[in-house]
Amino acid sequence: MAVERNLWASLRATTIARVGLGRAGDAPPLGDLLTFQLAHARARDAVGTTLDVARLTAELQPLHVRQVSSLARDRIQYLRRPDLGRQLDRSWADDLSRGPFDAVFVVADGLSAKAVNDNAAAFISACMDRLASWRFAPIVLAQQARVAIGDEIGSRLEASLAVVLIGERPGLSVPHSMGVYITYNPQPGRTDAQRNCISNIHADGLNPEQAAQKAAWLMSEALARKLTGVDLKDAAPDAGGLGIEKGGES
Amino acid sequence: MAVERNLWASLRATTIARVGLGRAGDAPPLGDLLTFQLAHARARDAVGTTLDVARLTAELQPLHVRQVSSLARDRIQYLRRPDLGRQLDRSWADDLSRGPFDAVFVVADGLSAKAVNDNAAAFISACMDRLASWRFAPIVLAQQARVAIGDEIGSRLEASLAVVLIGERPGLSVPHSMGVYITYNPQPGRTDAQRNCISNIHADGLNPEQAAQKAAWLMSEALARKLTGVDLKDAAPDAGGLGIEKGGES
Amino acid sequence: MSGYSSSVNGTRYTFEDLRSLLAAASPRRSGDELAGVAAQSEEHRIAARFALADVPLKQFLSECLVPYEADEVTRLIVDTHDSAAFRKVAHMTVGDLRDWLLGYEADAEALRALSPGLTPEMVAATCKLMRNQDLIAVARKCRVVTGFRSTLGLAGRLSSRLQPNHPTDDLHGIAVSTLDGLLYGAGDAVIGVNPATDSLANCIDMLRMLDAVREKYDIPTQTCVLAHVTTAIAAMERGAPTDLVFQSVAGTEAANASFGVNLGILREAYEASQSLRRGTVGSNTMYFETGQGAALSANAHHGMDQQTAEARAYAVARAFKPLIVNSVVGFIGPEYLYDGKQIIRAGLEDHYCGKLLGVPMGCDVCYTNHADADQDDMDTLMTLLTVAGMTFIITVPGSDDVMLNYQSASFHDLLYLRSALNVRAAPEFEAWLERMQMKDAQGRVRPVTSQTPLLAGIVAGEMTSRGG
Amino acid sequence: MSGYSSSVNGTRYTFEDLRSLLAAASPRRSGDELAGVAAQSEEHRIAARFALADVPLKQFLSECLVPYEADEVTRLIVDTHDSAAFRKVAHMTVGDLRDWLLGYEADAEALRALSPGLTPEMVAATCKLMRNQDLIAVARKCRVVTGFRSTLGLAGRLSSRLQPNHPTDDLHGIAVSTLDGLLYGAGDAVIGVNPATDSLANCIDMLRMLDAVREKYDIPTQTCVLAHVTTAIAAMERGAPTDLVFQSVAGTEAANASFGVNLGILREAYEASQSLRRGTVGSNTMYFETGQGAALSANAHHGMDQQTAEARAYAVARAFKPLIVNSVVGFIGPEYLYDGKQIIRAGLEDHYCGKLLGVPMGCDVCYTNHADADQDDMDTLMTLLTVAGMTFIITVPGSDDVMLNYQSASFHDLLYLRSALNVRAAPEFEAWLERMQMKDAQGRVRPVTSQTPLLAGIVAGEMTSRGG
Ligand code: B12
Ligand code: B12
Repeated sequence: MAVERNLWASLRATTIARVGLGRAGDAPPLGDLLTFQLAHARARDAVGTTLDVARLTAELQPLHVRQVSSLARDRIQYLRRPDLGRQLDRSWADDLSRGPFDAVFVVADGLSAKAVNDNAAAFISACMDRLASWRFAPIVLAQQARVAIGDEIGSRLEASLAVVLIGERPGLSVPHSMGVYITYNPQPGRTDAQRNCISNIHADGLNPEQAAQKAAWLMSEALARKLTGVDLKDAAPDAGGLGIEKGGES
Repeated sequence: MAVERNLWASLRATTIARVGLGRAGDAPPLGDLLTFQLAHARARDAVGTTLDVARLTAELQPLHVRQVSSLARDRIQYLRRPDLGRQLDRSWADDLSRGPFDAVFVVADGLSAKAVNDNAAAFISACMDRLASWRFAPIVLAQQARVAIGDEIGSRLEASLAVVLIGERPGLSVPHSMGVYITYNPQPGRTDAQRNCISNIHADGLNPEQAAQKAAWLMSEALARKLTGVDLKDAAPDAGGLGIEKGGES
Repeated sequence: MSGYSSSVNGTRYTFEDLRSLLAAASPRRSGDELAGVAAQSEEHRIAARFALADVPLKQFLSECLVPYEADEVTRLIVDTHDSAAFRKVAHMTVGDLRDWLLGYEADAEALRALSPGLTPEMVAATCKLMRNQDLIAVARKCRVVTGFRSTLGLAGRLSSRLQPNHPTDDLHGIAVSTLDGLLYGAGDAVIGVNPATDSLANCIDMLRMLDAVREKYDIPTQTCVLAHVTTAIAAMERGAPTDLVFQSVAGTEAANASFGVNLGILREAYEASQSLRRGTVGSNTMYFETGQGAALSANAHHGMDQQTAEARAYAVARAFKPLIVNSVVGFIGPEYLYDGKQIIRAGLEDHYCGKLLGVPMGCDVCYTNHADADQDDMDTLMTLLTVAGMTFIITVPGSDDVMLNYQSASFHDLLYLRSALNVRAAPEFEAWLERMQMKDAQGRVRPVTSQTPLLAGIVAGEMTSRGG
Repeated sequence: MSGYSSSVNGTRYTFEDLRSLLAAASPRRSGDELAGVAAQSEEHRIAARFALADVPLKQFLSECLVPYEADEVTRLIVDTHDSAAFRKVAHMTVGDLRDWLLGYEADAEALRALSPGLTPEMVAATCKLMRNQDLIAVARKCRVVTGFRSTLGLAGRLSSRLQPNHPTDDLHGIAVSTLDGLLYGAGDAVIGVNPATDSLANCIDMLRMLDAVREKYDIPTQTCVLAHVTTAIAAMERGAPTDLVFQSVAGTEAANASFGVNLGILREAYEASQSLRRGTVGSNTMYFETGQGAALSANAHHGMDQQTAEARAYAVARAFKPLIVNSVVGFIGPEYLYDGKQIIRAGLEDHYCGKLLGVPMGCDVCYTNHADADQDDMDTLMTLLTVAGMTFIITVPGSDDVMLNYQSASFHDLLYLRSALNVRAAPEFEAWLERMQMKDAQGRVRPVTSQTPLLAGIVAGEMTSRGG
């Protein structure tokens, strides 16, 4: 047959990357092409998933939960207008839960709501366990939201840190991955250089527990050093069982 | 300069084709590129023009005029659904003007309504002059229409010939060109092989007078021989002043 | 066979027959949506591809998409199928064939040998399992060489049709556009005019004028007036100098009927043109145009998707050993190919299917003003097709066809393709360009100066005088 | 200057300044619409092009798009402008320059000589007056050659970055993807990993592993971990084996600030990397990524259209004599480039602008799953860019980046491009492939068998053992 299956396809077990595909001439064999196309159809669907407010509210209990939307009115507008996805819609009321708080968790749909539906509650509770003495604002569930929406939320709530959990754009093999963005002294106008990021939180990446360990370390350092961003490098102690083979010298 | 202007640009007078452009390397010089892009913008606009019912009605006086629409509800649907553009909408009433007639003229917007706005009335009156003894149905003005809409109209009116005047798709240099399609014994289901066509009726092509001369010849032959289409070849005597230099042997 | 099916993500998709399976497996396309045969969702589309991949090629020999009894194109396909050539792939599924075609074993010679064993439907099926790059990779391995006064289809060559249309068929105007094209080195595939009017006398006048120009300058090419084939037959009867006979063809008997033709008429034209023996380096005398959407537009598609119907048109074409065939890909309009993306994909599909079926495939790289496309899309398509080894490209002055009202490639575009991809004109024509002092040291066509012999001629008013 | 204007079809269009004129002259693009700087209609767009064509190039030297005082990128552009090189075109308008660039006189040498005399804004301006084919035609004439352990940018060559990303930076996983790519002959531009986590320790581990693999098999290429430049500086301080220093850069000071960098930091990194002297055939040590939309996304575009802002990023890049630069064209998403058509156009623009400015331009031919694009569009773009002479292409296993979550080109795509366009790897790397018995008689990369030495190594478990 024209297709030379690579002998070492077994090595694929070490990574979810599409290695060892084999060849039909220069091209991947048809099976791989069709699998790819199917994954593409699915990943495109992931963009359309929505926040499961009921599930999140239930899983987060007894924590207080509050719902907000950005100025983007639907998915189509969300995709074309990231500026709107960064702003709170007008229905926000400052009354209730004003701080000061040490931190607020914002759970945002981003580009794959299923990622946060699946991972947010576990991550938040693992963080809180590690930061038992902290004052946390009610959890904010934000729809049609971008990372920077946390700046406005954090500032309105008078939180020292905004911790935004957001659905990363869906990949072919990883359609539901969560990212966490931490911003000290959140204010509209903050740039990405002033945040820290933990990414790839999903079944084949970091699990919520491991991510929370990193996050709690970053959050503590941030409060202590009064900054986040490029000047705060992730030097969290190794999160055991990561599957990352660490060098002896680190 | 890099641009070698062709020396013979003067020959351009013999044709509206974009000859003699010169070169910038392998490419046309910028001036020609931009002129082309501007013409493209205009031609795209021509697709959006609509039948000028008031003007046509006035110019066609004292002939009776009747308005119809196809099943296509707007331009967007018209472009995507030629099948709908071929069918009469439900508001048509058979009552009034039933035949038998020798012919019905259908003035259809097609892809450039301005083409028929400008040329239809002159064409129709020139035809009628040449076919003085014929019985003509009222003129039908058809919106969002394709050529084949004449089949249903002609058959409902009991006309022996449907003569559809239609805006051809707009070109860059010729955004408003009219085509005429003649069908003997029009009935839904006729194919294009059963019609004759006279095309390129506009200021730089056939003028309405010349086109009418051809049309009248084809219409007479059609009634006499009881057919139109591939078996009826255009052998109309030379239309004087066509700008076509005819060979001695024709 | 009672149908086809596959399961993806736990959903089972079933397809009534090969025809609907092929349609659902096609990339998204306005014409298939218009016809109501397109996939309902992306997942549906991929499910169809999975099912199609598993269909044995043999199945195509027993399941006709249009009934044998009802359609002479089906009969042509079935009756001329070369089962000896087919043997090579007889054990394969559609998916196997796709992989084999891409494999290194499938070289020019293997593909040539296989070609008569493939039906258009098999080829259309593989097409639906290919990405753009696959369509290019396979097509560029195919070699289809034909000849009349020039030899077309050789490796490393790109020929061109010079299309000097005029809104009133004015002979001066046509001559000027012809000269314009020749000055850019265009026209080695054919100098071919579409007549604005259908009259026989007019057609004969044009044939005489083009022939006179060709003879006067001894141009190793062929001329053609793209009137209806019945007009061409009449012209030949009157002794008009006819090199090539043209006709638009489609993939079903009914669609061809709507064009006013059938296989019998085409055979008659073929024989008449063969009898003239006007070719020098070869004797291919037919020129066909096709285009996705033509069958659907005539309501003669029998429920097939438009790309499959198109592939069947190449079976019609190959029966008459054409010198050249081209799809008019973006010509018909957005009803059938909505935008630049659909036109580009269809152009690659048409070229691939034609070449694999053994047809000397070129392309009218074009769009209309009611479509959502522009020159950038055309630059893209013409570049891709040249990489894919297309036989020839249609070219008009400044990309603007002032009679057919659409935008095709230009003579300039041909220069660009020759430079960017290092492709040359037919060898006989290249030698002529040399003789006419039109090539510079790098082999490029020289910009025109008063010294250009061809131009000197026209300026002296020679070319505009009538031939014949 | 109080503004620009032109009249078309009797309507007079005016443009306040060069910045808004450039924006209005740009092809339709979602990012410019998002920024509110796009043309209001097609006619408006063409009117802007007419006006732009007439602007003297000199005007660009006096009218800054972002104020000199407020922006260090503007200062860099103005202060390093080579007026001797500019003299050649000093009398020209933008339109003249476009025609001159396409002319035969503008060959590789002339373009190289002119390059330092051009500002990014001038180049962006010509870009708006060019069709896709013009962008290809001019870019393919440009030659930008750089070197470290391999020589990049030679005629007839296409190099590749091997991008073996992993969602948790697992060293086994990265090594396996690296081997996979090497087995297809990928990686001669760089073997470069994006780290999932920002930790310095992690970054150093990866650098050591990649360096060990490279040394073990004596691969004439360079490795890179694409952490933030400040992390790279720290890694170099700790003595980590650093070939190339990577950074994302943009076209304004504010956009760079949002990336956490400025020219000073880049200079520091440049000097640190130069001091290591690890190169063998050359000493270019920087690797930059750019991409239309980055400045706008950081709200740091100063009212410029995104393509002009992008061209300015190349001015940042060229100040540090990079080994390689690439646009991540479809990476950011539909907010900035809506669909396949916009991605293709932007890819060609970026490549053209970079090359003309003297930058060793490659491309991440890619799309995200929230954009309206697919593999057909990527096949198209990568083919066009290879015709245009792109320096290198980014490749990942099976087109699927499992960490960054988008689709790039694959190792297979590289094989396709090499076959279809007859382009070869960097000479040093090609010789290595030969040594590793990976090339067949036709010069193609052999399908893997148990005899492939590299594979034999990994199967014996050597490569997965940690380096350093
Ligand atoms: C588009 C087009 C086609 C398409 C039609 C498919 C489609 N869905 O549109 C295709 C490519 C299939 C085609 C084929 C042919 N065409 Co044609 N076509 C045109 C074109 C460029 C535009 C027509 C238009 O704008 N119509 C208006 C729209 C709004 O109406 P519509 O209902 O959508 O269009 C219908 C008619 O245009 C009809 N049609 C198209 N061509 C022809 C030709 C004839 C003789 C007839 C009667 C009808 C007809 O098909 C359409 C669908 O039913 C014209 C050139 C022009 N400047 O007009 C030539 C033109 C009408 N065609 C012409 C010819 C010769 C042909 C062919 C006979 C060529 C051949 N030798 O086979 C064939 C067969 C036509 C047939 N009998 O079916 C000539 C007619 C010359 C004449 N005076 O008789 C024209 C003027 C161009 C030319 N000079 O070559 N054509
Ligand atoms: C898209 C993207 C970008 C785009 C952002 C522009 C845009 N409009 O989207 C561009 C190409 C400009 C970019 C640049 C960089 N990125 Co980035 N990026 C991503 C990506 C692929 C997706 C992000 C996403 O889906 N967000 C969710 C959507 C819904 O929210 P959003 O509000 O639209 O997204 C915002 C954030 O994603 C933010 N952002 C993007 N990258 C980064 C990086 C950092 C450190 C921070 C704080 C914020 C940030 O930019 C967006 C607009 O404000 C992720 C990978 C992943 N799997 O998530 C990497 C990722 C987040 N980026 C990363 C890095 C390292 C960078 C750079 C620092 C690289 C460099 N050396 O310069 C730069 C600079 C970032 C900065 N400080 O601004 C790393 C972060 C590693 C870490 N744990 O800290 C990631 C995880 C990828 C990686 N491993 O390399 N990036």
